[in-house]
Amino acid sequence: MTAVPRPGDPVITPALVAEHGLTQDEYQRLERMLGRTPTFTELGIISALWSEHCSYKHSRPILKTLPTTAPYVLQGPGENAGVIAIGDGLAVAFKIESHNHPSAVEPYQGAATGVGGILRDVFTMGARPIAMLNSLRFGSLDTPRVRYLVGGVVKGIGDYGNCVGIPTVAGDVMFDAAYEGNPLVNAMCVGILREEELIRAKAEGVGNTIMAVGARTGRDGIHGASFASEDLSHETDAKRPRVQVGDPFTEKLLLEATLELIGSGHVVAIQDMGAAGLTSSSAEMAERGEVGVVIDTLKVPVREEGMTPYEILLSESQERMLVVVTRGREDEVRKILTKWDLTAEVIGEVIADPVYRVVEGDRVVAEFPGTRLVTDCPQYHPEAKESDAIIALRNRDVHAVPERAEERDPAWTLTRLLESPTIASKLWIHRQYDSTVRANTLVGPGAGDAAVVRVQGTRKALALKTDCNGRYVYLEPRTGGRIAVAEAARNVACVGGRPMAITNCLNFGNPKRPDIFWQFKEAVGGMAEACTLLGTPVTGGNVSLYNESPIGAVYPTPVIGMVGLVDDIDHATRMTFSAVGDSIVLLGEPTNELGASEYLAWIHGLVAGAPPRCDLVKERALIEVLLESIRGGHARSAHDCSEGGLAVALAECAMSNREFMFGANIDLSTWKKLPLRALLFGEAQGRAIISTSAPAAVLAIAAHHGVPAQTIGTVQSAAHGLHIVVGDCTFDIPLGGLSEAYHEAIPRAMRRAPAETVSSELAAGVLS
Amino acid sequence: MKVGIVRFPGSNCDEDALHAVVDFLGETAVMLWHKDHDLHGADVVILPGGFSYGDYLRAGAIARFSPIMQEVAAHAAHGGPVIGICNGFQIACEAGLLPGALLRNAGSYVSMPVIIRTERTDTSFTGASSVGQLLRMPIAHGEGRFTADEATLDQLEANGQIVFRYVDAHGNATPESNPNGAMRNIAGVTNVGRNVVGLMPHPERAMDRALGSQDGVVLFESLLVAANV
Amino acid sequence: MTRFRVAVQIIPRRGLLDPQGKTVRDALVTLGFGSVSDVHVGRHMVVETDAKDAPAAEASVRAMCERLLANPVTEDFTIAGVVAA
Amino acid sequence: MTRFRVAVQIIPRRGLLDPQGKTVRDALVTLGFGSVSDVHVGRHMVVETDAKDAPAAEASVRAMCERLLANPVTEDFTIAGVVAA
Ligand SMILES: Nc1ncnc2c1ncn2[C@@H]1O[C@H](COP(=O)(O)OP(=O)(O)O)[C@@H](O)[C@H]1O
Ligand SMILES: [Mg+2]
Repeated sequence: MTAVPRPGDPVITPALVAEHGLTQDEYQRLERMLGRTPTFTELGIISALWSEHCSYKHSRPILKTLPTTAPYVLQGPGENAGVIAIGDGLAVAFKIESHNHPSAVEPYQGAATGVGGILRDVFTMGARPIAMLNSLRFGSLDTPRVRYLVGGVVKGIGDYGNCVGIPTVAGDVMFDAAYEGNPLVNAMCVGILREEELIRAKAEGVGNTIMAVGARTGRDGIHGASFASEDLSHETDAKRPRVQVGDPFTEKLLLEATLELIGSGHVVAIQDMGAAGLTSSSAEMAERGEVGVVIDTLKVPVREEGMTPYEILLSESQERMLVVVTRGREDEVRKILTKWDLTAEVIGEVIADPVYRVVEGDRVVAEFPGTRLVTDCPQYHPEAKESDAIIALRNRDVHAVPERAEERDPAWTLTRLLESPTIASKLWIHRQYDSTVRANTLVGPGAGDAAVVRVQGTRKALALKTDCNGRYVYLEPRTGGRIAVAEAARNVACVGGRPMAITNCLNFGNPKRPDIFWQFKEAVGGMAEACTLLGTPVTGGNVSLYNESPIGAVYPTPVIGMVGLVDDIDHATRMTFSAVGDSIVLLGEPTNELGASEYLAWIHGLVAGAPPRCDLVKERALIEVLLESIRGGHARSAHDCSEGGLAVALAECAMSNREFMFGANIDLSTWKKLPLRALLFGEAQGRAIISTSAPAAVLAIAAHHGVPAQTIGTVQSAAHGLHIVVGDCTFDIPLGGLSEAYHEAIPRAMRRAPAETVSSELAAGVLS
Repeated sequence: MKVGIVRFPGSNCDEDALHAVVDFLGETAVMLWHKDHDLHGADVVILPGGFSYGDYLRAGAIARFSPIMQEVAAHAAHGGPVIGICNGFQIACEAGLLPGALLRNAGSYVSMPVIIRTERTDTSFTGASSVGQLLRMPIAHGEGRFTADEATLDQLEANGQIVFRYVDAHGNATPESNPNGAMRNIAGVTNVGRNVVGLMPHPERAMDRALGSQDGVVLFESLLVAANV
Repeated sequence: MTRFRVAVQIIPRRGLLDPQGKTVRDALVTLGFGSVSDVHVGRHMVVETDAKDAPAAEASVRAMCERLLANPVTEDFTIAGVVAA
Repeated sequence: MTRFRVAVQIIPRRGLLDPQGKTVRDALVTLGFGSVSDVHVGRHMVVETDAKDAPAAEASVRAMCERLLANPVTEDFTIAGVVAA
C-alpha cells in the first residue's frame, strides 16, 4: 500500500516545506525515506516528529554523555518518566517538562496544560502522582507584562493541580531581565507505584487493539511541538489559535481510569498524547515495540466537524491517551472508562508489517517504512564557541566595584537583598497551591530547603526540590551546571534526604548559534560531572531550546529536579531555628567570591564575574555530614547558603517562619580578614547552617568527613534580633525590618498591580 | 461505628478521610460511589473535599443531583450525622442540607493553616470539643466565602447554628484572621437538627503530629461521643 | 422540533457583597478608566436546545436555571434572548 | 456627563475547548434536559461609567475589554447594550 494525496490537500512546494520548518536537506531525507514525494499528511507528521521538541536533533549526542545508571534505577531516559526503586517493593516515577512558549502567549492555560502533561507522563507509568513541583523564571516584577505572567502562571499551576488533588510542594522561582520576553515554566511530577505495576509505553503483540481514551480531539494546539521549537518572535501573536485549554476534571477522571486500567491487566501499553499528539504517541509506541501500527483517523472521536487527518494527527488537545489493549479485552476496557464517564474508541491495531500507516477509511493517507520514522530523524552537531562578550563579563574584576554609601551599614544591604524577589518569600505564590492534600506533606513549600512527602504506609519519605541558578550558568556554564545539581542535592540533604536521582529540563536559546550550543554542551558536561560524583543518575528530562525573545536568549537554565529518600519521617528537617540556646554551626567555609552573585545583580545592577567554585568532592562530604547529623538526631534545623550568601541564610533561619521567629548571636571573627561583603553576601558553595543542641557531635561528624565546621553563635529570642560580630565591628539588626522586607516584597509588587492580577483572574474565569 | 465516605468523580480528599477514620480513629469505613443508591449501612456520612464534578459552574452545584445524595439527604432527615468538609460543605449547602452559600473567596485561592474557634458543642461533630477551643488546621479552597443574607445570619446566630469561626492566635475573630471574606468570620455551620455540619478547613489533614497539628481529631472523636449517647 | 439558542444572564443578587466587581472596578480605575463607578460580574450562558417553539425553549431554559444554572441563595437570572439556531 | 450602564458579554473563542460548557451540558442532560445539544459559558459584565453620550460610553467600555476585561488570546467580546443609568 502506498499513501496518496487526499483531494483538497495542498501541493507540496518548497514554500510549504519551509513553512513546516524543514530544511532542504531534511526534506530530501524524507523523500529518500519514502522513495517518493510525501503527502501533505506525511509532511505534517514529519514536521512534528523532526521538530526539536520531539526529535532532540541538536541535543541527543550531548544528552548521551549524562550518567543514567544505578542499581536502583528501574527506568532511565526513554520512557514517559524515569523510575527508581525505594525499597519495600515501592518505586518512584518522576519527570519534569517545560511549557515555556505556551505560557508566554497565554500564561494561565499555558501553565495549566503544562501541569496536565507532566501528570499524564507519570500516571501512564502506573504511578499515582503524590507531589508536584514547579520551576519558574520571569523578568523583572517592575514590568506590568511580567506581573501579568506571574499572576496567570501561578493561577494556572494552582488551579490545575488543586483540582486534580495533587499537592504542589516545592519549586524555585527567579526573576531577571534575561527572562523578560520568554518566561520559563517547568513543571515536575512525582508518583509512587508498586514495582510490579510499572508499565511501559511499548506497543506489543500483533493483533492488539489501539484505543483513544479521554477527551475528544479538537483543532487546538496544532503544531505545538514545532511552536516550542521556534524563537518567540513578534509573529508569535499570530500563532494564538495554538493555545490549548486545560480541563483538570477530565484529567482527574483519566488519572483514576488509567490506574484502574493498568491494575486490570487488560492493557499492554499506555501513552499520553502530548506534544505532536496522536502522531508522536503512536509512532513512539510502535518504535519501542518494534512493530507496525495502523490508525484510522475516521475512528478518532473529534470535537469539531470536518477535521482532516492532518489536523487529527497533529492536534494537541489535552487530556487524551493512547492505549494498546490486549485483543478481546476491549469491552472490559470500555467498562472501566464508562465508570469514570470517559469514552474509549478503537482507532487502530498493532500489525506485523513493519510500517506506520494512517488511513482515512479506505484511503491510505500516510505510510512510513518500519520504525525509521522515529529513529531516522536528522541529527546535528552544531558548532560550539564561547561568546567573547561573556568571557569579558566573567573576567571583570568584581572586587573593584565600589561599595555604595549605604552599604557601610550591612543591615541596609541585607534588607535590600531580602527584598529581591529572587530571595524574598514566595508565599504569595505557593499559598495558591494546595500543598497539604493527601495528608502526607511533612515539610511543605517555604518550610524547608526541599519538600518532604511521606510515602504512605511506610516510615519513609521523599525529599524533592528543583533548582538552577541561570546566572551562574550564563557566566560559566560548566560550573553553573555543576552547581545546579550540587545545590539541588544539598537542599535535599538539608531536609534529611539522601539524593537519589534527577530529572532535568534544559532551557536554552537557539542551538544553531555557536555561543548557545557551547553553553549547552558545557552546562550538560558540568551536570554530568556532578551527577557522577554525587551518585545521582539522570532518569529523564526534557530539552527546551529556542528560548529567545527580541531581547535575546534567556540565561541558559538547566533546571534540576532532585529526588531524595528520607529513611524515617522523624528525620524530616526544617530550615528555621526552633529553640533558644541552640548552637549555630556553619558547615563549609566563606570565601572571597562575589562573582555572579545576587548581591552584585540586585545592589549594583551587575551580572559579571565568575560564579563561585564548586568542588564536588566537598559537596559530597557536606551531604554526608548533613545526613549523619540529621539521622543522629543532632540537627534541629538545616539550611544551605545560596543566593544572598551567609547573611541572607542566617536571616532566613531567623525570620522566614513568620509565626515563630528567633534572633541570634553570631560571631564571624574567624573570617575578619575577608572583605565584609564577600563574607556576608558572597555565595561560596558547599555551605550549610545547622542549629543544634549538640554542637560537639556535629563538629565531630564534620571532622570525620573533613568538612570545615565551626560554631558561629547561638539562637536567641526574636526580640534579641540578629547580633553579628566581625572582629571589631558589631551589627545589631532588629528582625522587624528584615521580616517586612522578606515577606512583603512580592505581595507588595503584585498589589501594586491590581490590573495585572485581575486580568489573570479574569482569564482564569475566577471572576465569574 | 461505620463511616460512609462519598466518592464523587472529582473527590480528592476521600482517601484522606478514609485514612483518618480507619488509621487514626480505628473505626470501619466504606466508600460510597456517587452513582449508587446505597449507604451500605453507614452510621455517619462524610462528604469529602475535592472538585466533585469539576466545579466549573459553582462548587457542589452538580454534585447535589448525584444518586447518592438522595440517600444522604434521607439519612440526614432522619437525624443521621453528616459532615461536609470543604467541597463537601459546598455540596451540602447546594443540596439544602445546610444554610447559606459558599462564594468565590474575596481574594484568590488560599492554602494555609488557619485557627478556628469552636462555637457550639451541641452538634454531632463537636461534642468532644469545648466552646472557645482553638483548633489549628489547613484550608485550601477558592470558594469558601460563607454568605447568606443578614436576616438568615441573625437567625443562625440566634439558633446557635454557627459552629466554627476563623480567629487569630488569641481567639479573636478579626478581619485579618478571615482568610476568604466569609461573613461574620464563619468557617462552619450546622443545620437546625445539629446532625449536619459543614466546614471549610480540613480536619482530616490535621490528625497527625508529623503533619503539624492533631486538632482535627476532636471532630472525629466527637462522633464516638455522639454514638455513645 | 427546532434548535434554539437561548442566552441567559446570571448575576449576583443585589445587596450581597460583590468583591469581584469591586476588584475589577479598582483595576479599571488604576488603568486610567477613572469614570467607571461600578462593575458587576456575572455569568453569560448560551444553551442550545431543541424545542417545539421559542416559548417552549425559553420555558425549558428557565427550568434549567432554577434547577442548576443559578444558585437560588445568591443569584438572579434573566433570559436575554431566544433565537433559532 | 451622563452615567451609562454598559453590558458586555465575553465568551470563549470558538474552537477552543470549553470545559465549563461541556460539564454543564452533561449535567443538564443527566438532569433530564435531554434536548440540550450544547452549552457555552462566558462572563456577563455590567460597567457603570460616566461619558458624554452613549457612543462614547460604548467606545470606552470597548477599550476596557481590549485592555482588561477580555483575554485577547482566548476570548471574544460583544457589547450587548448601552443604557443611561
Ligand atoms: N535533558 C534530558 N536528560 C535526559 N533525558 C532526557 C532529557 N530530555 C529528554 N530526555 C528523555 O527523552 C525522552 C523523550 O522525552 P520527551 O520527548 O520530552 O517526552 P514526552 O513524550 O513526554 O514529550 C524521555 O524519556 C526523556 O526522559
Ligand atoms: Mg509525554
